[in-house]
Amino acid sequence: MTPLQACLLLSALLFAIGLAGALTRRNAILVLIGIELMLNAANINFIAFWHYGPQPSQTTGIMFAIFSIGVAAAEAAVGLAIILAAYRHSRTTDLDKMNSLKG
Amino acid sequence: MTWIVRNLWLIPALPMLAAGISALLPQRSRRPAAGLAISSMGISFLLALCAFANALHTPGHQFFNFNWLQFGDQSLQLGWLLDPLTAVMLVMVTFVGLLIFIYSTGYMEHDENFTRFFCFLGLFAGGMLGVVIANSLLLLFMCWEIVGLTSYLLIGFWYQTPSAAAAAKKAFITTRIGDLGFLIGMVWLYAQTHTLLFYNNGGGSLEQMGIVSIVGQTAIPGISVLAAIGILIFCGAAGKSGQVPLHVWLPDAMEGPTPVSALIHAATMVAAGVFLMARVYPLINYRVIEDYIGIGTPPAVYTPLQVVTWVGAITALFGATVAVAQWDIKRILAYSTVSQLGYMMLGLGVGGPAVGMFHLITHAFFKALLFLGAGSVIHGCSGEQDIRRMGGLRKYMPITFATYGIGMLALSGFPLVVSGFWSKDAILHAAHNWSVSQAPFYMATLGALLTAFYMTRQVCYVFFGSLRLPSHGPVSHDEPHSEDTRHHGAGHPHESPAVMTAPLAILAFFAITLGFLGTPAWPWFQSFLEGRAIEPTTHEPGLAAVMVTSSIIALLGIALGWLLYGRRPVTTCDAIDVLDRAQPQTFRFLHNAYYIDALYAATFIRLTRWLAHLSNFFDRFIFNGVVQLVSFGVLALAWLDSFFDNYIVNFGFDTGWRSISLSGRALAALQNGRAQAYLRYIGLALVALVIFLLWGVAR
Amino acid sequence: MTLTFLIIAFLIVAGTAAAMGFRNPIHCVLALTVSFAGIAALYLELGAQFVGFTQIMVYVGAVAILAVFAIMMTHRPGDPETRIFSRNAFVGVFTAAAVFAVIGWAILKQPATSAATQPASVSVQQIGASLMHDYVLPLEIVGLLLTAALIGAVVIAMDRKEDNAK
Amino acid sequence: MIQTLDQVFVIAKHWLMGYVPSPLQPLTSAVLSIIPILIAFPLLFAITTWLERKGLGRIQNRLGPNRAGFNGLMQPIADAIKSLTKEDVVPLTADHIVHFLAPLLLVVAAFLAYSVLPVGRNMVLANLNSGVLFFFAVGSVVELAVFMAGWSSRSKYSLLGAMRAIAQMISYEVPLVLASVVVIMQAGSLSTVEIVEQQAQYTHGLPHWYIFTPWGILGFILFMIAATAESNRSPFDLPEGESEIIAGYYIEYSGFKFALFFLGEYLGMFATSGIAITLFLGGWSAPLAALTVVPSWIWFFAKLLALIFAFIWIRGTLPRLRMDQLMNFAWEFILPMALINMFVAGVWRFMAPGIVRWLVCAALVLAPCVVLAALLKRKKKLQLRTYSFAE
Repeated sequence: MTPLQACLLLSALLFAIGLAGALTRRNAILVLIGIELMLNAANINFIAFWHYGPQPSQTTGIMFAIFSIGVAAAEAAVGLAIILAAYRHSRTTDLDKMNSLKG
Repeated sequence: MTWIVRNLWLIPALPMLAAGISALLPQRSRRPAAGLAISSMGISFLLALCAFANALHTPGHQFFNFNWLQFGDQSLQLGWLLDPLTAVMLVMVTFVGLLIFIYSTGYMEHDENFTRFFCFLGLFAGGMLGVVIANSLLLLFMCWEIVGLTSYLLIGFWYQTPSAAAAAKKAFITTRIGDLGFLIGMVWLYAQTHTLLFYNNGGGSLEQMGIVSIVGQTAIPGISVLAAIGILIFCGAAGKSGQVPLHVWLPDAMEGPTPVSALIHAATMVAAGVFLMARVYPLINYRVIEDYIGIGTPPAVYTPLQVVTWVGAITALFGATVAVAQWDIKRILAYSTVSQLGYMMLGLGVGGPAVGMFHLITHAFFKALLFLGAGSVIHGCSGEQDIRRMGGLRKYMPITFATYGIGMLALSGFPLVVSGFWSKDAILHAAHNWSVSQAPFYMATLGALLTAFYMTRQVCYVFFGSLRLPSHGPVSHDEPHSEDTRHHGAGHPHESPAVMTAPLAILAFFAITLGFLGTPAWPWFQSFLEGRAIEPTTHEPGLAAVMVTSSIIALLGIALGWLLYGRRPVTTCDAIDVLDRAQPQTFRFLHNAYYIDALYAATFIRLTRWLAHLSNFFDRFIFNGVVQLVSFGVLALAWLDSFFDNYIVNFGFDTGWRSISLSGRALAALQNGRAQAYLRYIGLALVALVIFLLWGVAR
Repeated sequence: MTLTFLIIAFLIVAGTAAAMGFRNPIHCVLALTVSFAGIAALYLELGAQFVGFTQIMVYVGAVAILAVFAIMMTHRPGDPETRIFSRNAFVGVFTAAAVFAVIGWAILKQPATSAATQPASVSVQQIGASLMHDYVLPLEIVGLLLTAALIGAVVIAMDRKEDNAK
Repeated sequence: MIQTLDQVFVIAKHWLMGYVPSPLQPLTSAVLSIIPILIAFPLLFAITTWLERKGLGRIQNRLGPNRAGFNGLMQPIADAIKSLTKEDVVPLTADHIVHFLAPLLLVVAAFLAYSVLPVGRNMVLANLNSGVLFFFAVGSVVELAVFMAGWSSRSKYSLLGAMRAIAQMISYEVPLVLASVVVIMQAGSLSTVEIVEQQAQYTHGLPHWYIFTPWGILGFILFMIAATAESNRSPFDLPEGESEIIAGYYIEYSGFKFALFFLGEYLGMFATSGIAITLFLGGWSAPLAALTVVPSWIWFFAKLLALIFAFIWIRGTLPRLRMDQLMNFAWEFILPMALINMFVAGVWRFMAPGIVRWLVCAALVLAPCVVLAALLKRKKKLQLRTYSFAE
């Protein structure tokens, strides 16, 4: 197994764990954190592909990672703000209790 | 290009700016408004002097053009121009305007719309100066319209009186008729030459390229395109400067305040028409065209000049005759203005722009002087305008009398002293030498005689004889601001304040001296305007004869007037006029200005009314009927349609909706409202997708 | 496949698992920071210094703190942390497992590509240069996005008077 | 001779390295560079505590510590012994692990920060080419430690203190970074070593320190203000305001952990001062070309002590701010000024050198400074603060 594959596997595992958390936790904030983890997994992929890729002298991978970190930061800020607003609306962050999104 | 040329636009811009500001001022802030207008006008005057100096030492056309609109490959250019013509007009307009502004602060001081008045005045001055400096027919036309608008506003300044409002409308519509011709001519010119600039380094419409591109084509047999355009533009000029048959608005325009009459309807605006013709002179003058294209010109080319000449001559005579039989002091002056404008057109036609412009300038001064004098008289007589009710005023208002007398002499062309003599003499001389016909000369001479006569008559009526002013007399109905002015002693007249008499004095000074700029012995003005040295024409044959004739004519007229009116002064208000006693019908005829208004009322206006009725009938019964019919049909269809809807379509739809909502409820069960459940679905879908893709890859 | 890599991988996975598994949300976040730090270390080991430090700064310095704040604002001492996992969570776990299986299979199925010819090294100057030249537009867009996110977050989380009223 | 004196530590290290076998060399070199830091700065910490107490005593017109040793010089040692021998009390309901980890994390982070500080010519532990970034990254870890400390010991005071501290640190971290960005713009590098190298040149006697430029001065001032707030020192010492919440987030700590917090605080202060020196005051370079004979590391520590003295003086002089004043100051004055300063630095970069450039930039710096100060001074009425989530 080459180092690249190792990195990819690691990121896949990270992604899976994050996904599992996002799918199973009841606390909305932790769900958000799971999503953050998934984003980080993607970042690991970028860096790994950049490092083991054909021309590491180019900065493409780095750029991808930096931008996605920035976007992730924005996403976290807005997400948490939304969660706070939702909490103020219905005094809970329990996703099972927040089920008004119903047809 | 010197500074002044580049910034010539400042001259009109300043008064306009002042107008704009004072439009925003509250109604009660009179002093700032007047101060703004006067100061801006003063600055413009100084600038105009700079421009004049510049034009003095650099003759020829200096212009500044810029792109205004860019459509497709061709662009519409505007610009301004500085040449002797512009320079002279600039100085004249700004100077007379300045004086009249100062004068009106005194004249209007009791009016509650003081601020509005000065706002309009400033706007007018701006527009007029714009007309003067324009280097593009389009720009000229815009300013031209601004001027027309302001004249409308100012004539109807006392819009409370219906007569004033009517007069304003009349003026606006009449000039509009002329402007229509102007507009058509302009468009045609643009279509032909693809430029509206006058001068553009040979590319302008008045220069070789423009002219050459037009000349030779004929619009309708006998008249070339050039001539047609010239005549059309002349329509605009005629409308503005009250040439027959579009003169009807000018006498009625006297409804406006007297300074307005002086400024707009004597000195500047009405002169705009003459100025326009002088500006586009190359278009209508065959000599210029000969210069441009060496061929002998077809006679059709200079039809416009002939038209101008004849119309001018007719107008001159007409105005003079009508003025003889008027009672209203301002109407007399108005008709004399009409006839003088006729003189200018005549001079322009027969003797080129220099002659016409010279008379224009001198006339501007002494006519403004006369109007302001009349205004001062009216002011002093607390709003009285009927000369039969005045008389013997020379005792009460000496300054006014003196200045007015000078103006009267100037207008009636008193030999050798006053400016009017020289300018009119130049016109007569040119008319005398005219190759086409002698008739204009004789008409002009007769006109001159009448001019002298009616001026004398007026002066005799107003200033001599005994005071016939009724104590707090029946104030003439058409002076609404008399309510304001009455309070200072109706009954016994009084001299006007210095702020009104000072401009009179200044104008009087110029009314005398200005003439010496253009004597045949020293034709400085002509040479300056033509841009080439003109040798003194004293030794020319016929000159002396003409000069003698005109002086004799003038003296004769004055003598006649004195004989009829001065010798046995009029004593009572209702004394019948001498001429009236002699020739009642003629007098009536003349008094009503040949019944031209009645004629128009009987023909054009009635026709228009009738057309309006006809179209109204059409609209009401025929078109409306059709519309009603259609609407009924539509209603019927709609009813049918609704029936169909309710009983056939809806049924089918209802069943459809029921089934759909059922299925929707079934699906809604899947949607339990928990975000994570949805996330799970997404995840499963992702898995399925990836498996599918990889399978595709694997195989 | 060095020792450091193994250590870091273990750190990351353990941290992540703990972050998703702990009962007390605060502990979750602390564990999360551990895994973030591990990821940063991984970046350093892969020669992406800049990204590594950015990772620490953004995630440990900002996101984690933010999450902690959010938790403390929404955490009520009253409610006991019973059933941290939502009902029918096994579906989620299964989904995650399936995703991992599929992706892992895909990774391992690929033929082993050759590693980098030369060791990767990108100086900060290069990064700055390419940020300012090739990637200036994305940079601007991200800046805009962050501004919008900032304002949006403030607006959403701001307490309104009517909320105070009740 | 001067060279050897300047490089004495480096030489010593290489001499020692000679004795270790090659496979172990990287590790030993690391250790050998770390150990001096681990010795030097705690020592400095000890001296500083004594200095501070004496200085404050002088300012508040009383004798400071004067019992232990000559003029209380032994006071730090006495304190150390006391805190080591005290009982380590942990609240019953506290979260033990976090409660234990917090001070360690704090101190470790503080020490990590030193690894990019060039304390002398060729005397830096790790010459990272994004050193400044590393410094701030590590600094942001401190907040986490503070939070852990505040949260883990279940106490209102400590929690409030932690909240305050974190809010304050986050608000002031932004201007801290922005204020240092100007230097990075000018130097075109994130590596601390290179920044110092660029400042260590002289034109007729005077060094190229960045503080000698308008934006440099402003940047330095802003940086120091932000640094004071970062290290929770008076007048920004709300998190541990003795009169309000006794010791802030580490109120529940005692004994050696308390000492560790103290150590961490001071180390953080030294670190920020050190980075300030590196960025603005030309690191280890001598203030005059003539003075380069003096070893570089002496210069560094001299500057460090000077800054520390400034800190002490400020603490003795200024009263404590109110919370809203603090926040307003951060968001309404320091942050805009930092941004403007960046702009000015750009202008400086692209204008031709000369007195004109200097004057223009000075004007550009001063005008907004005055305006913002005026804006900040206007009275805003205090209303009852409503904390939306404190129910």
